[in-house]
Amino acid sequence: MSLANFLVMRHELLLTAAALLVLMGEIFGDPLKKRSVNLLTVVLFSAVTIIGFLPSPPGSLFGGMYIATEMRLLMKNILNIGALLVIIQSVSWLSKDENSGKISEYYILLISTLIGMNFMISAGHFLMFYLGLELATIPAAALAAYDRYSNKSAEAGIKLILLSAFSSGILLYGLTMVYGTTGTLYFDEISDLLVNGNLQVLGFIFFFAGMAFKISIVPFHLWAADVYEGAPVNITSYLSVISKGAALFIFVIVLFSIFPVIIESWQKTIYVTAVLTMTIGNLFAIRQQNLKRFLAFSSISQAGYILLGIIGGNQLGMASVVYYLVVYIFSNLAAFGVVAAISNVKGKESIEEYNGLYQTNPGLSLVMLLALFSLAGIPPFAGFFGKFFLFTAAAQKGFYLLVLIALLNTIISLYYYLLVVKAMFINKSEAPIEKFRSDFPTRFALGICVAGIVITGFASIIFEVIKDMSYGI
Amino acid sequence: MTINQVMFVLFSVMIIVFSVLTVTSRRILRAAVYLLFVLVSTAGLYFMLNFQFLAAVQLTLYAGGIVVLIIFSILLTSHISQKFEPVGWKKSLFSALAAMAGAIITIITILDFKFSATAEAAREIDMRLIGKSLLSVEYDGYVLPFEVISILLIAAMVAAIVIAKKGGPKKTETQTL
Amino acid sequence: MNFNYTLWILAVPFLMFILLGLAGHKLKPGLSGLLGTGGLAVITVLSYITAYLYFFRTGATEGVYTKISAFNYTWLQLTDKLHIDIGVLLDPISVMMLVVITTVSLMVHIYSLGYMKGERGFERFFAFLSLFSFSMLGLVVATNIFQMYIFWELVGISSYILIGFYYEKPSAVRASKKAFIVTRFADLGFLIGILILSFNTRTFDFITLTDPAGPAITQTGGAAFLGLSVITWSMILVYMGGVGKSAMFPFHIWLPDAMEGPTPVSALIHAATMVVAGVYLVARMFPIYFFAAPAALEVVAYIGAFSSLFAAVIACTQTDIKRVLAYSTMSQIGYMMLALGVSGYGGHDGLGFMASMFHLSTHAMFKALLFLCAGAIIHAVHSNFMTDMGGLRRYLPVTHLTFLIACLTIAGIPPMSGFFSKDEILVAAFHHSWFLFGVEYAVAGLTAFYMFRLYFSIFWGNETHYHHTPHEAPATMTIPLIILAAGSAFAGFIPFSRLITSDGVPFETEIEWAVAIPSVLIGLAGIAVAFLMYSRRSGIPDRLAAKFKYAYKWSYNKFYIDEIYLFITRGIIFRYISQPVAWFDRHIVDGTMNSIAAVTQYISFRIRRFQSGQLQKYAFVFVSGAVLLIVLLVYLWNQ
Amino acid sequence: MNTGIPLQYFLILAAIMFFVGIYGFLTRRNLITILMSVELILNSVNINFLAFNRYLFPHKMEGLFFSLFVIGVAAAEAAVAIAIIINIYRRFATINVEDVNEMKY
Amino acid sequence: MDILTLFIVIPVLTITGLVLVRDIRQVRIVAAAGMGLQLILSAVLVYLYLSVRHSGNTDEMLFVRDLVWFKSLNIHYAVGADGISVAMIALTSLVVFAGIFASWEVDFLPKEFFISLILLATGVFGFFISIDLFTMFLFYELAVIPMYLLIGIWGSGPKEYSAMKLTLMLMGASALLLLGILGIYFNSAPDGGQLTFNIIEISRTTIPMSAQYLFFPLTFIGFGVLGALFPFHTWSPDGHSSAPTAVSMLHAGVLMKLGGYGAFRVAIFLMPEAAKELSWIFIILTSISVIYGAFGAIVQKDLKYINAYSSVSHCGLVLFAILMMNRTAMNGAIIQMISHGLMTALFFALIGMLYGRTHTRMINEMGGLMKVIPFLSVCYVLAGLASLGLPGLSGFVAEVTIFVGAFQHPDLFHRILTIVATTSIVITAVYILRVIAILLLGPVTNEHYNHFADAKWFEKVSAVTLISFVALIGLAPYWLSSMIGTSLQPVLEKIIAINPF
Repeated sequence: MSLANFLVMRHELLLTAAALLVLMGEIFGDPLKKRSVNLLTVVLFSAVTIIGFLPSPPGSLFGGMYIATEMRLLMKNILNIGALLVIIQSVSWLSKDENSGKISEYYILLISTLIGMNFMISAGHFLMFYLGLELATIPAAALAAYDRYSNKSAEAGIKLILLSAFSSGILLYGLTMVYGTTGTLYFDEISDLLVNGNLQVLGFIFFFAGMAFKISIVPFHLWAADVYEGAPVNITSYLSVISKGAALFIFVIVLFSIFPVIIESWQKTIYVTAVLTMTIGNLFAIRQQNLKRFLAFSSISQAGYILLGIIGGNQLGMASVVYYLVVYIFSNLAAFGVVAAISNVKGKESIEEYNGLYQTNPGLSLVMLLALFSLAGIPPFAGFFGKFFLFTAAAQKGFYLLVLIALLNTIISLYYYLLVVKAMFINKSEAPIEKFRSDFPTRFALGICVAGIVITGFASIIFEVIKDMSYGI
Repeated sequence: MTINQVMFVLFSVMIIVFSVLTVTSRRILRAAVYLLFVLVSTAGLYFMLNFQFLAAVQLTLYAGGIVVLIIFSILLTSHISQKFEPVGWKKSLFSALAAMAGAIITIITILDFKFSATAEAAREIDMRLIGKSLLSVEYDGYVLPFEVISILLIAAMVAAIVIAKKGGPKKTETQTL
Repeated sequence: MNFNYTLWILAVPFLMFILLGLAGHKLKPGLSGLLGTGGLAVITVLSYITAYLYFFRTGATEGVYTKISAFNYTWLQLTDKLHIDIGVLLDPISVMMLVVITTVSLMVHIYSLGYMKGERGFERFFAFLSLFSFSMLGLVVATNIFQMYIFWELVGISSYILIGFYYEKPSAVRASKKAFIVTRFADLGFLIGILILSFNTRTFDFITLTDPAGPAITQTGGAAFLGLSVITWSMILVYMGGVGKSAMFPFHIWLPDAMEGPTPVSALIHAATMVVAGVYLVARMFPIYFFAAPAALEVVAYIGAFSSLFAAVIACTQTDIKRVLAYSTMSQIGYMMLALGVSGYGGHDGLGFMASMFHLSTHAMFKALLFLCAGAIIHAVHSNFMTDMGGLRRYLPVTHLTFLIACLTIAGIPPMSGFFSKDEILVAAFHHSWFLFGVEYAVAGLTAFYMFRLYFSIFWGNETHYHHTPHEAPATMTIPLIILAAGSAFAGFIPFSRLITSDGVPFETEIEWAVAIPSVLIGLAGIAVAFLMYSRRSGIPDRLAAKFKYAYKWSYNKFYIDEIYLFITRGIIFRYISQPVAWFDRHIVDGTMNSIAAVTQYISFRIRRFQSGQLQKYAFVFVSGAVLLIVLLVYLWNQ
Repeated sequence: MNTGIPLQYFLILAAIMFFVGIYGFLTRRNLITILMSVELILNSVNINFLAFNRYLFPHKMEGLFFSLFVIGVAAAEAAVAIAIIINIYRRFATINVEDVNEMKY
Repeated sequence: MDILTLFIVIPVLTITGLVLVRDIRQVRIVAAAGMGLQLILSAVLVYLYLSVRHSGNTDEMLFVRDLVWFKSLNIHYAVGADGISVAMIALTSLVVFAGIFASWEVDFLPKEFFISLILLATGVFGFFISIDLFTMFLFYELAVIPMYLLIGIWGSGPKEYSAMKLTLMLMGASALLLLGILGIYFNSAPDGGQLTFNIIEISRTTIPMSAQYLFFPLTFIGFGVLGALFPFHTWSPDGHSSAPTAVSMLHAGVLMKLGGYGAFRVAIFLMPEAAKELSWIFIILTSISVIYGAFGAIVQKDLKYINAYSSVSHCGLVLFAILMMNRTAMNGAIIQMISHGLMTALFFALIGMLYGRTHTRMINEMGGLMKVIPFLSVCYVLAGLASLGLPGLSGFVAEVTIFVGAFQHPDLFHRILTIVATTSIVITAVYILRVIAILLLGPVTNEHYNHFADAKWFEKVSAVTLISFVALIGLAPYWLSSMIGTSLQPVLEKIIAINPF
């Protein structure tokens, strides 16, 4: 394998290497110094992330089974950053006694899901796509069930694994139809051979349902809330941000590069589901008391907004989706980071328990405030820019009514985000969460998130770079 | 009626009957055995379609591996003699409606479609070709998926272990890997 | 001739207001009073100089008094053609008004130095008087209708502040509020009138507007509404402002209540100057009324006539001396309005116009005098009610004398000035309409009656027991009385028709004996009746009151106009408009917004069972969703 | 080869099997039987792939390989799922799916 | 750096300073210094503007700075000012400056309070200087959001409800607005060419009528909600009554003006054709606002509610005048915005000061305050007089300009509605005098009142600043009117092009 090939595939290779190194460390390392695995992983992963940004030529390997374009490399890099943040945020949680026995397993699983996502993004063939998808899901189920002593965690695990198996079965059935009508599973060939027939549309919808499950689009979203609530906070943030982001990336790639022929069909599909997703997600979020569940529904509705970027099928939409995901990663990870920090130290996860938080923990409250405002799309935070571009992309194709629905939904979402803000800043509490100082990794990760929330919007260069890359998928 | 047709009818009837039995049987172990029958019948279909290798894989991996795994887990978690309560009529009715609606629409759509075969010559599939393709990095070569599924299997192993493993500081001596 | 200095006539009182308003409480009260009075003295002198220069030096070109725009500054440019200017327009009536206002105002200032001595807020009082003088002078010298409106509002607010000067007294507060709101309502008509007028004529400027060849008069076209032309309507609306300010029926209700203010204020604002602004307004726009809106002029005449009669009737039964004077004011202003209404244009035809202005000046003198006298009496007796008075002529000799002169003047007894001015009015009415003449003739009698009713009950009649002996007011108060009495007595000999006419061309008048003699006779008759009834405490008034029980009661209660207003404001506007609006806002408009939120919450509650926690239900929704999408896209929405 | 059996027969067979699997997934109470229903679904997918490969596109082996990998993935999935099911059994003392609903609404 | 950008930089620096300082005294000083500097800067801006114009520069916008921000969407950071924005900026500086002093004694989380307040101001300043729709919208939302915290944390009464309602309704408005802006953007180059957010560039083209019919109402209602357009005004009474003093001041004084300004600058300027066709609907609505708000104010008992309804009425007049679409009426609308901004800020400042002493805002629980706190009472009377349109104070200038302008409309329907709107001056007088009579005049109703201290120095600074400008505009309106008038030229040219009358 030449250096050029290595560079093209460096994300997957490096991640695999990192996973193996951690595995080696687990096997051969000093059993008493298990916590040093944390440091090892963070260092390794940072290296991977940085190397990921090295410039490299786009290319196609394995006879077209593996494709790397600038856009896809960028997507991987974005995921790497997000995963790195999750890893850093996990450190303090993993350092707790009940988890110290299986730290490296956690990392191995997390990295393997990331490998799966990377392969999925670089897929040039549906087989690679499928394998990546499964690789991204199966270990994730184990991660969701990571907390062995929690009923909820186990429940989350079983719900995730069974439903994802179910959904990938349906997705596969749809793929067989695509295969049967085109005779190939290579992406670049399918798009030439596909015609707008009923069976293709049917196949597409089965495929869509499977993808929608991963992205948690209504009505395929019902697992998300339970799994997010049950899983440990860091896993939840990983699932709701990185997994979902990766699924969205590949979704965009597949829609734009494979199914342009049936664009009318998938536009209608997305229209319907986007409206449902935003609305249902928001309506459920209103009533939530558990912050994890709350953020789960919030991220469901966020997925609805992202669909607005996809629906136009235009380059601007592509760019806006990727850009929004960058924003979304920072914002949601900041929110989850705060929830995790408090949950790990105080074990409190409900909104009521956050009453008066600002009085005791102003720093965390402010981070949460920024994160929520960014998610709600309030300027000058990045979420505003992200949403604006998504809506612009949809409006460019004339979907004004959809944009209006989305905008009205942002009001509902603002309402429940403000409920949390209200709890932290306005409500008084007899027994607020006591003042505490979170450890360095948490603060570091939150710092990066805040910087991301603030800078990503103003620095137009980020959007422009994404926009420039979104020519070729 | 050719032998092929007879075989097909036989296998398909077996598949359908045992599939239905698998999902309706009220004794769990019987359901597992019915599943085994379905898988074996399917392997028969694969033979009919000239995919001997895959039929073999089906028999060993599926019938031999997964079903055994399932049966073990049944033994771990259930009493053999236990009989399920019947499914609530509402649940089964709606599920059946959904499934039947889906099936009807799918079948109609399939029958509606004019499939067109490729004009290229068929390739004779033998084990060597499969092996070659599996290790090929060229077009229609599957070495990359092969590598990925190996990662997947390792990850699945680790995953299973994580779930089974007890955490906590005291358990550090029980190295499982 | 350069009249630029007339700017100072406006500037001095304004500056004085600013000075006293901002720094007054830091000065000694006496100093503030002197400053205010001194400032006013300066502008009085300036006004007299102006009058002298205008009438006798430069004003008349070829025997006609022209309008001189002494000063004009564009204050606000509205459209290309419409702009609000602030300036000074000198013509006979404005110059006359300058003289009248400054004279009366100066007298009131001097009087107040004594009357208000020791009151809390002495400096504030003088500040407000300065503000009023400024506003009133600005009003009369207005070069355009909008300037007039501006100062019109300013006199309104000065009046509001001064009526409510004793702001701790609830009745004063109520009265001031009422005065402002009633006049404000009338001013709404004024404003709308201005809007319509300016829309049709594209100008605010008086010189252009009143030019008989100008747009207002020549372009009388425009859509008709209820049979009257647009200009007529606009002039009626403008007149509505005048009705309000001049307390004509039906907007007169504020004036009696306004007597809650300090008496000098009543003298200055609610007798001599501000209340005649309506008359001045009509006089100012007279050519338009006459040429373009004769119907509006009829309205002026009839409202004037009715008001004068109405007020005179009420005045006969009131017991509060200031209220009697207030109704008398209303009645006299009715005269002036009537005179304008019956007037023609140009030369002798414009007799009514001249008479109106004449009566305006004489009325200013004698009514101010009456009020100031009343002030002196109240000062001495500490009561407003004539039932508490009687036989005061011995204690208050100067007041008594001056009051008598004033009463004779208002009753139109020669050679007092009131005789001349009222006579001209009756003559003008006589030539216009028998009916109106008849009304005014009756009013003349009533006037004499109620004034002498007042006079006799205060100064004659049975002596009431006083808590402490009433004593004559100090010189600061009596000197103005004497000066004004002199003015009232002799102003009638001013040859008014040579100075002030409807078109600026002087003419000669003579007393028409056919009218004068009966009018004097009825005046004397009124006095005689009053003498019989009130010179001694006799039972006649009570017997009459008992005999005409309902008439008396209606008159005493001012024909229940106040109650009607109260019903409209409280009962209709408050209860049937405002409260429903507030309710509607809270419950319907706001309720809609809230119910949107509530419905959202409710839906959110209802749909929660989709998230049942049951894995298989999730899968069911999943499958159904997929199947529905297929049905939708493949079979329904595909065409 | 296979003369007399149209492609559609295989497809219909697979479709029936697929939806029987779905029906099973929706109705079975026991988590393990639900897993078995998933296996049915995957099997039907394999039949489809192989039938298409054989009938329409015999010049390549995509269907074959896809089925192969699906079987592999199914095994991995089953392994993890069973591990979790056993964990569920330990925590809830049942593997009845209807009892595993601590989280809802 | 150009002078307009300084208007954003200074608040941001002030916020930074506030973050750094520790104790409450420093917080106050930094806030006051920053906003004082801002006030001076706006004076400089007015001077510069007038001198540049005087030297014959007739560009539509002066001090233009145009930096490409998001190149691919042609989003720019574009600022510029004409007479209208200069006037609005000056107004904002004044109100913010007065607001700082009015909230001098905030003691609960003062630092956060001033930071939020100045953040709000930043949004407003940014809005007024923007000539790019995107930045304009950005600043608009930036101005709305701190309101939630300001009302929610430092407010009184049902503050959480009010804050939520206000925020959601205004964000709802911004949703319509965003749709409108996007619609304008995608129709900004009907003949092909580069799409743009730049207002000036868009104004040179004609947006297709079909698009205008759709996006004019959206934009107008979007801004109209902020301008308290009936029936979308209900956030205003609750919001104002719950907000702390300075926030009410800023909100009624400045933030509501964003509505009028935006409706003028975006809805009418860019889509005059649709505005002309559809204006009758909105003119009816605004006429209702004017009368309805005034009637609503009559029966209220809470001082802030009275003022809030009064604001509905006055701001309704702004939108009403804008829709008349002629120079004079629009000029009046702008003056009315400034005038109302100043006097309503004054009102709220005074209400806050009264509340600080009496601890109630119910008028029937107070009485006779004139005797005990004459300074504040006189200020209140002045504010009231300005509100009821007394000549010599700013309200008169604005209303007269509006009425005269609106009455120049060639259409009888519009003129009749003008007359309807005119009646508000009487109703205004009724409720203003009612309040003054009950609240200030009459005998002192409560013995405790005799111990009240009159205004403290910072209260005086706050009130006198505002009053002096109310009087300045009222006495010498010409310069302001002409400054605004010349800036209306571009709009009028567009209007005249479609409607020569």
